[in-house]
Formats: sequence, C-alpha cells, structure tokens
Amino acid sequence: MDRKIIEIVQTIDTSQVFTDLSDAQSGGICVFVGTVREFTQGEAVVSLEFETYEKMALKEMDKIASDALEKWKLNKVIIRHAVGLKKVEEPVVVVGASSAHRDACFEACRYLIDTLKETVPIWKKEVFENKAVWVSAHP
Amino acid sequence: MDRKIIEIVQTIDTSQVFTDLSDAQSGGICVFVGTVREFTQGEAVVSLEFETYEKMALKEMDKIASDALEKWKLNKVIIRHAVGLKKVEEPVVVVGASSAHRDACFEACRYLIDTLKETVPIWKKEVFENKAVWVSAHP
Amino acid sequence: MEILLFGIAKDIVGQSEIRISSDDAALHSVQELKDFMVRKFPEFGKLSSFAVAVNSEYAQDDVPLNRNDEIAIIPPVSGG
Amino acid sequence: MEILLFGIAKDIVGQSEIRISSDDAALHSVQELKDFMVRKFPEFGKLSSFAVAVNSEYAQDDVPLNRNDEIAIIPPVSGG
Repeated sequence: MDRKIIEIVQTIDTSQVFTDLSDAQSGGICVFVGTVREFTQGEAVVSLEFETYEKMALKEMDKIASDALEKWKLNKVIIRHAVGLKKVEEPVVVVGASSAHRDACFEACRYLIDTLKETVPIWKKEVFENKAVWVSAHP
Repeated sequence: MDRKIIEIVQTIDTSQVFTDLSDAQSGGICVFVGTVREFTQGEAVVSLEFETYEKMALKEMDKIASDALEKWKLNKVIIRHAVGLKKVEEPVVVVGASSAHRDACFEACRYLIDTLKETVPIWKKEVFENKAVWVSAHP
Repeated sequence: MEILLFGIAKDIVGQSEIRISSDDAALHSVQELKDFMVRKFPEFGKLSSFAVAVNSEYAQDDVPLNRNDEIAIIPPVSGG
Repeated sequence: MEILLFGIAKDIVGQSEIRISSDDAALHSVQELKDFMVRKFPEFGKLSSFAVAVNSEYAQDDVPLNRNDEIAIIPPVSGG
C-alpha cells in the first residue's frame, strides 16, 4: 500500500482527508488546509486562480512527501493541491501526515506546507475588483 | 457567532471539522486528530475506554480554547473529545484552529492538544487481551 | 460529604461516589481529604498523583471544603 | 527550442509557449536562456527571480540545454 498521496485536483473535498491518512499504527493525524481569505492587506479578494506546471509539480510534491517520510517516523503523507478558480473560503491545498506519536505528524505537516510554498511550481493570481496580481512575482 | 466549539460526544465525525472551522477571514486551518493505535509498547490494544467528569471537562476545555484565542490571532477554535468504547483507528479527539496566517493555527493547534492532555479530566483505559490499564495512573 | 470518583479512583473504591460523614472524619480542606483517602484506601498512595476538584475546578491543598461543595477526586488525566 | 511559460511569464510573453530557433539565438545553457529572456522581454528583469526547469526539474545556471529537452520558465512560485 502506498504511503504517499500526491494529487493535483480541480476541487478539494476536505471531508475525505482523515480517511486518507487513517492507519492502525497511528495515534495522531495532523492536517493543514489552506483556504481563500477574503482580504489581503485590506483589499477584498474576489477569487484566486491557480495554475500549475503539472508534471513538474507532481514530481516536486512527491519529493517533499518522500523527504518527510525520511525525516520523521510517519505512516502516511498527503499533499493535495487544487487548481483553477477558487472563491473565498474554498480549500486550495491540503497537506497532512499520520504517525504513532504527535510530534512527528505536527512537524511533518508544517514541513509539507512550508516546502510546498517554496518549491512546487504552482502560481496563484489574486483577482480583486479592479486588478489581478500574480502573488510574489515582484519584489 | 461563537468562535469556540467545545464538545464531549459519543462519536467523532472527522468529515465535519473543516466546515466547523471554515471562515472567510482565514487562510489556514490546522487540525489534529487523535486516534486509537493498535499497539502500545508492543502489546495489541483491543479497545480504549474513555470516561470523563463532564461538567469539569467542558469547563477546562473552554479555558484552553479561550487561552488560545488570547494567545494567538485565531478566528475559530474547536476541541471535541469522544467518550465511551473506541476501537482501533477510531478518532477519539479533534482539536483545531483557523487563522489568517498559518503560524498562528499551527501553534494554537499544538497548544490545544498538549494542554488538553495535561488538564482535562478525561481518563483512558487501555484494554488488552488479558488486562486493562488506566493510562498514566501509576508512575 | 459526597465525593465523586472517576477512572482508577472509582476502581480503587469500588463505586462512583463515596459518602464521608462527620462521624467518619472531619475534613476541612483538600489536604485533609487527600490524607483521608490515602489512609482509608492505600492504593491512592501508589498513584502518580491525584488532584481534588471543588465545584468542578482544580483546588489547591489549602482550599477549604464545605458541606454543599461538589467534590471530586481527579486521578492522573489521560485524555487525547 | 520550445520554452513553456507559466503564470506571469505567460502574461509577459503573451503566450504559453515560445519557440526560439537557432537563427534567433544559440542558447547553450540555462544562464544563456535567462539572459536571452531578459534581453528580449525586459519585464523578466523586474521579477523577484525566475528559475528554469529542464525536463521538469529545477536546473542550475550551468546546466546545458539540448534540443530535445523540455524547458520551462518558472517564475516565483506561490502555491498553497
């Protein structure tokens, strides 16, 4: 059975993630969900648009999951990212890990989201009322 | 709208927690689920039994949630604990928080579960094939 | 005076409540109650620790006990 | 040589792929490709940074480019 779930999807179903990570050897499951926030620096966000270089993104996500499985004693790891148009409150990313003891799954979960944001080729455009901005593109 | 969800329940439905914590002002949701692990120090666990002093447990859980809301910038906090007989892989506790930025919800989530384990009057009996042990009761 | 018992405390005493009349002992504080429990049920002395709750709040040893208080023995907790 | 473009790189160039023939430029390394892009589309010089992927892996500046490689411009990522 594969211990890694690596997916790029159109829509994230958050109700599924604990089932995905559940394991008889695990006493703890830690999950982070990133969602669309209504305001960025005081400006109302209408929606977010996510674009990806899918082939490379899946490779990079797989590396992150494998690194986490090496660094910590984990039973299962998930990295699932959505692409396309997302409205306020919609989930855009789910990462998580299950482990016998909670230290490992907490630390791994944090590592998964932090590293994903640094290396995975996914781009987010914030759409406001009167403009659209590719996040982090400019200094 | 109340920002705290504090519950003692018979059965935990993990599919519900992200809906509980979702909020337009949140960019991140961090959730920890504690589940029944099959082995404790190499011995096969048949089931766990949770007992509580409910009135006091709800008070203590509420204090923890309020402390977290004071310590970090959070939008919502949940502490939901199950009681009764739980089988391997079943969820026994769910804690989580939503916040604008992920640092706050990660730190708060860790605080919620760590403090719950220290102060909330809930007792766990590990039932093995040939014996039953109240966890942490003896040195 | 009625004392609520949970977890291993219930197992030690064999029931979920214990009634202590003033004939049995005059218990004026949390400390006196703890001492009484250990004297009467030596198994309490073998626990990692145990606390007392008065009116569903943790109570320090010097907290006085009154007849109408809701009092409970809180053995080491193990939720989560 | 075909170069895949994503995010703001696609907006700068105005299309999702750019074809660079050897008549346009002889690009032997990642560094030469980056220099070419900034020369041809000065907006690339204003980005926080941009990387190049060769065969869907991040490539250092000294990595050589071959005709059959899958090459992509990776502007600052912002997933999550």
